[in-house]
Amino acid sequence: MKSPRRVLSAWVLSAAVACAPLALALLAPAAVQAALPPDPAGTIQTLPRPPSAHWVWVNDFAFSHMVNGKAMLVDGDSGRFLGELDTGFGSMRVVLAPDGQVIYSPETYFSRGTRGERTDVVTLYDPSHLSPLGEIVIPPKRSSNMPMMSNAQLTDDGRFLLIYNFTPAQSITVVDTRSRKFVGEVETSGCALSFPTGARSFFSLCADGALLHTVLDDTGHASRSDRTEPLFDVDHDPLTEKGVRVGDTWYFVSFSGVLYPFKLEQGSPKLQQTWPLLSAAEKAQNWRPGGLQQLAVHAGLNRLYAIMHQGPLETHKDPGHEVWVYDLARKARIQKIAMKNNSGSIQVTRDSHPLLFSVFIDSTVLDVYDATTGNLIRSVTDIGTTPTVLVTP
Amino acid sequence: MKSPRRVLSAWVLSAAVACAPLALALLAPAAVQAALPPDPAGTIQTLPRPPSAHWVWVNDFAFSHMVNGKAMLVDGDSGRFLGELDTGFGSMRVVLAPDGQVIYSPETYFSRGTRGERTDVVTLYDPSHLSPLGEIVIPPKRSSNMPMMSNAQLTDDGRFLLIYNFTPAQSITVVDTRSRKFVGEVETSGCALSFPTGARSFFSLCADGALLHTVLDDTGHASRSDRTEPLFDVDHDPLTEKGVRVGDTWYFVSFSGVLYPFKLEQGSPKLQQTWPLLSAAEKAQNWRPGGLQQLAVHAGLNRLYAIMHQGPLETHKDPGHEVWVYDLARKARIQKIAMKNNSGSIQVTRDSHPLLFSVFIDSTVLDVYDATTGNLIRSVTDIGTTPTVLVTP
Amino acid sequence: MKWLDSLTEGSARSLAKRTSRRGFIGTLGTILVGASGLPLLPVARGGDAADDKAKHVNDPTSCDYWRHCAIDGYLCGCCGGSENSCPPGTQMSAITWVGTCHNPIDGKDYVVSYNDCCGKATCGRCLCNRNERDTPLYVPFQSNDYNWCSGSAKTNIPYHCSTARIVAVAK
Amino acid sequence: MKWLDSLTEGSARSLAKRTSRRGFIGTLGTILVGASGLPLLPVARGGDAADDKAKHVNDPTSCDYWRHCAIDGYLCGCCGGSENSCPPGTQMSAITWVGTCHNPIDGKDYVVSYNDCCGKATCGRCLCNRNERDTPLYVPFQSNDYNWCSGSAKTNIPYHCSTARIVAVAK
Repeated sequence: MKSPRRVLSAWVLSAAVACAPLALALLAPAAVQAALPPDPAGTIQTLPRPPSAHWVWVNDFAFSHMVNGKAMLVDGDSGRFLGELDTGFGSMRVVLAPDGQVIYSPETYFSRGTRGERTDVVTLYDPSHLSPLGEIVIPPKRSSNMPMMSNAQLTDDGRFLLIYNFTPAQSITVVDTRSRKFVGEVETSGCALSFPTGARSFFSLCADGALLHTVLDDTGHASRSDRTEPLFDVDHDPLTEKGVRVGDTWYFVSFSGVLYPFKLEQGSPKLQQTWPLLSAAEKAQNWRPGGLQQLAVHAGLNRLYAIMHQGPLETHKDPGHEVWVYDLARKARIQKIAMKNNSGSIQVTRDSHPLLFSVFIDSTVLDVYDATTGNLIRSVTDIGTTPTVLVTP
Repeated sequence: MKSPRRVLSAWVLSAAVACAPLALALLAPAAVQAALPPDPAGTIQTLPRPPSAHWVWVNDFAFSHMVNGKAMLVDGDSGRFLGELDTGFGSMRVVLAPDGQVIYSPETYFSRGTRGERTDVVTLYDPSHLSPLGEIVIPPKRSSNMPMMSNAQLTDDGRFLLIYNFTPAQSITVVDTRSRKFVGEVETSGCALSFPTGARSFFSLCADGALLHTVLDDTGHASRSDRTEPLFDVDHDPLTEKGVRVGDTWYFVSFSGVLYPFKLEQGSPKLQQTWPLLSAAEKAQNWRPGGLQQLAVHAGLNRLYAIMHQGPLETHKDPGHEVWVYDLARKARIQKIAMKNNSGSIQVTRDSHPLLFSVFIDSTVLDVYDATTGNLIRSVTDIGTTPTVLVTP
Repeated sequence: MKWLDSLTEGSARSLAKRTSRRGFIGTLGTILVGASGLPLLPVARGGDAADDKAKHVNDPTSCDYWRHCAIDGYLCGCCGGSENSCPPGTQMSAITWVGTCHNPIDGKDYVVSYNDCCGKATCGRCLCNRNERDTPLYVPFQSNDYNWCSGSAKTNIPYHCSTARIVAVAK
Repeated sequence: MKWLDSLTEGSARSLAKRTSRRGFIGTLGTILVGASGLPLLPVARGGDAADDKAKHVNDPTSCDYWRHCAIDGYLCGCCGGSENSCPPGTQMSAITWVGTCHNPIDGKDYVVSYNDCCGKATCGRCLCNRNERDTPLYVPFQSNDYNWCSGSAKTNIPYHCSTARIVAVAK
C-alpha cells in the first residue's frame, strides 16, 4: 500500500538468474527513451501502522465452504480491498490488540480438511504483513455458531483473550497474550459468551436471565465468580446476545426493542434504567430490531445505532433497511438512516468523523455511510461469500 | 438409498437414554391409532453395489474455495443427489476401481487450511458408505491444474494408480493398489499426464508432439521408456490433452478439429489415419471443438461425442451449445445434439442405453440426455460450485 | 458425560415449554438460499406462495414439507439422505432439538426431532429456514445459531445437513 | 534446482516464439466471473464493450487494463496488491510467464510477466481471463491450466491472485 516492502528472497533471485537466458531471448533491442521502466520482481505490499481508523475487517463465515473462512480488510475511505487472512473452519472473527501490534484469530483446523484430527489454535498475525507470527494451541472446544463479537474478546488491558466454548458444555478458554500461552478454562455452565468489564473481569449471559460475572487473577485463572439474580425475562422478552459497550456500560436490546444497560458497580454488573427504542405506535406497526450484528455505538458521540425492520416476533434476526440512531444520554432517537441494501451487520468507526459500515450475510456488498449524516459514501462489491461480523480498529 | 443401514452406536444410545427424561417431559400421552410411527435415531444411508451404470460422479474444483473440493454422486435416472466426498485442495477427480470395491481420490491438505505442512494422500473410500477406508501418503508433488481425467488413471488391470506431478518438474507417482503403498515416481521430463495402454503401460504427451511410452514391471517401477518421433504439430495445430479411449485406441482432437487416433502396436503407440471432425464449410464458419472435458465415447456403439461451438482459435477451451456425434468406424458424423445449457464437460455412460451427462464450470446444473436420441431427460440443479470432470462407473 | 449435566442446566425449564428447534444459520432469518452458496434475496416465509406450499407439504425435499416446521439447514433429503436419515458417510448428531409440527394429511401434531448430519462439508442443497421461538446463544437448546454437530465429542463438527425425525405424536 | 532443468526442456523453443501466458483457469475461456464465486455467463472477450474498454485501458483493477492482455486469474490490484506487487502475506511465484502487450498511452509494446501471488486462498475479486495462444498441459510454460504457484518448492501452492509486471520494452 503506502509503504511497499520489496521482498527479493534468495529463491526469486536464483530463479531470475536461471531464467535470464530465456527472458533475453525474447527481448528485442532496448527501447527508446520515455519507455516505462521494468517493475521489480517479488514486491509484496505491506500495511502501515497504526491502521487507519476508517479500516474495517469483514469476517466471512463462508457458509457454503465452511473450512475456508476469511477475514478481509477494506479501507472505507477508498473502498480498496487491502488484504485478507485465511481463518479456517467456522471462523468467528479476528480480534485486534489495543496496541495495534498483533491480530488474534481463533481458528479450527482438521488434519484432512473436514475430517481427521481437530486442532484449535489462536493464530497471531503481523498487522503490517498479514502473515502468521505464531500460534497458540487451545483445547478443541471452540464454539461453532453464527459469528458473534463475544465469541472472542480481550480483557480491557489486552492481556487475556477470552474464547467461548460449546461442546455443548459451556466454558471460556483463557489465553495469556503476554506469554502467548493457553492459561486454562473458566467454567460458565448455563451461561454463554464473554462481555469484558475491566482488565480482569467479564460477564456471561445465562439461560435464566442472570449474568455470571467472572474475575480473573493476574495469571488468568478465575478468582471469583458471581451470578446475579435474573435481570431480564428470557421467556417473554429475551435480550439478544449482540451487546455493545460504551465505557463501563454494556447495552443489550430485547426482542421487543427495549434497551438494557448494564454497568459495573461495586464489582458487579447492575441493570440500569431500561428504555424503549420504539414508540408504542412503532411497536404497533411491527417495527423491530433485527440482524446478526444489529447494534453499534460511537463512544465519543455517545450514540447507539440499531438495525430496524418491520415484521413479526420471529423475524428478530432479520436484516433491515433502516438504521435508527439514538442519543444515549438523552435516551432519544435523533436520526433514521435509510439503508441502500439489506443490512444485517453494522459497525461504526471510533474516530471523530465516523463511518458506518453495513453488510448482510446473504450479499457480498459492503456499504459505507457517513455515520453522522447517514449519507451513503460508497458500496464495495465482491466482499467474500457470506460476510458476518464487522470489526474496526 | 435402497438399503439403508441403521447405525445405533453406543454414543447415540447413551445420549438417548440420558435425554429420555427431558424428551418424556415434552410428550403428551401416546397417540391414537393410525399415527405415523416414530423414526429410528442414527440411520445412515448406504449405497448398493455394484453401482448403477447411470450414476455419475461430478467433480467440483470449488474454485472460489479451493481447499474444499468435492466429488458429488448423482443418479441420472432419478436426478437424485446420492452423496458426496470431500476431496481437499485443488482436487482433480475420483478414480473408480474396476471391481467397484473402492474409490481412489488423490488429495492435498495443508496442516492449517491454506498454509502449513502439505500432505498429499490417496484416500480410499468405501463406495457403499462413502467413508474413508484408509489413505496412502504420496510425495507432495501432485499437479495443481484445471482438472483433467488423465491427472489420475489406473492401469488396465486396476493394479497401479498413476498420478501426474508438476513442481514444475514432471513425473508420475505410482501407487500399488494391492499393497496400498506408494511405489515410486516415474520421470516424464518434458511430457505430461498418463494415458494407460495396458496392464503395465501408459503414455504421456510431450511438448514436442512426441509420445513417451512407459512400461512398468510387476512392482510398479519403470522397466522401459520409449519416446516416439513427434506425431503431431504442437506449433500449428496442437492436440488437446483431453483424450478418450475405445479399446486399444486413444482419440485426441486438435485445436482445428482433426481427430488423431493412437493405437498400441508392437508395444508402442502408433498414429493411425487422422480425419477431420469438421467439413471445410464448418471450419470456414469457425466451428471448433471446445470445453474442459470436451470428448466422450461409447465403446459399445463405437461413437465419439464432441462439444462444438463457433469462435476464433483462442476459444479452444470455450463451452458449446452443440454436441456432435461420430461413428468411429465410418469416420462420419451421425448426429448433432442441441444442448440446453452451456456444455463444458461431457461424459457418456457405458451401458447399452447410455446417458449423456453435461456440466459447465461456470454453472451448477447437471444436464442429463439420452445419449442415443439426444433428448434432454432432466436438469439437476445446485450441483456444487464449479463442476469440472465427470466420471461414470 | 460431564456435558450432559450442562445440558439439563438452565435449559430444561424452557425446553419443556418450547419445542422449536431451528437449526443453525438462524441469522439468515426467513431467507431461502439456493444451493452452491448462491443466495436469493429474502422471500416469503417458507419460501413459496400459499398454493405452492400446499403442493409441497408432503415433499420431503421441500422446505414446505410439514415436518420442516422448525428446521434450519440443508435438507438431508436433497443431500443423499432423507427426512429421517443421514447421507452416506455422515454421522447423526447425538443431540436432538424438538419441534411440534402439524401433519395436514392425518390431522395430527407430531413431535419432530431435528438431528443434524455431521462430518462432511456443507451439502449446499435445499437450504430451508423456518423460524419460530428462536432464542439467543445463552439458551442453547432453543438457539438455531449453534452448529449442533458440536453436540458430541465423537462427532466431527463439520455440519452437512439436517433431518426431521418423528419422535411421537404430540397429543 | 532440478526443476530448473525441466523448465528449459521442451518449452524453450516455443517459449521464444510465443509470449502469451494466460494464467490458470483457462477453461473458463472468455468468461468473466464475479468475485465470491458468483459466476456470470460468458460475455464479450475482455469483458466490456469497445467504448468501456478504452475507458479502462489504464485502470489496473480492470480486465481491460493494457497490461492484462494475456492474464488469467484474480487481479492483484483488486486484492490488496497492485499490477506489479502481491497483497500482504502472499508470496510471488518464482516462475514468470511472459506476454507482449501494447500500451496505447505511449504506443509501445511491452514484455509483461504474469507472476502469481501464492499462499492464501483465492482472492475472489476481479477474475480476468484474456486468452490467446494457450497450449495444453504438455507445453507447460504456455499453458494457463496450471496453478503456477506450483512453480517453487518454497512457495505454498494455494493460488491467490495474478500480477502483470513490465519486464522490458518489446521492441
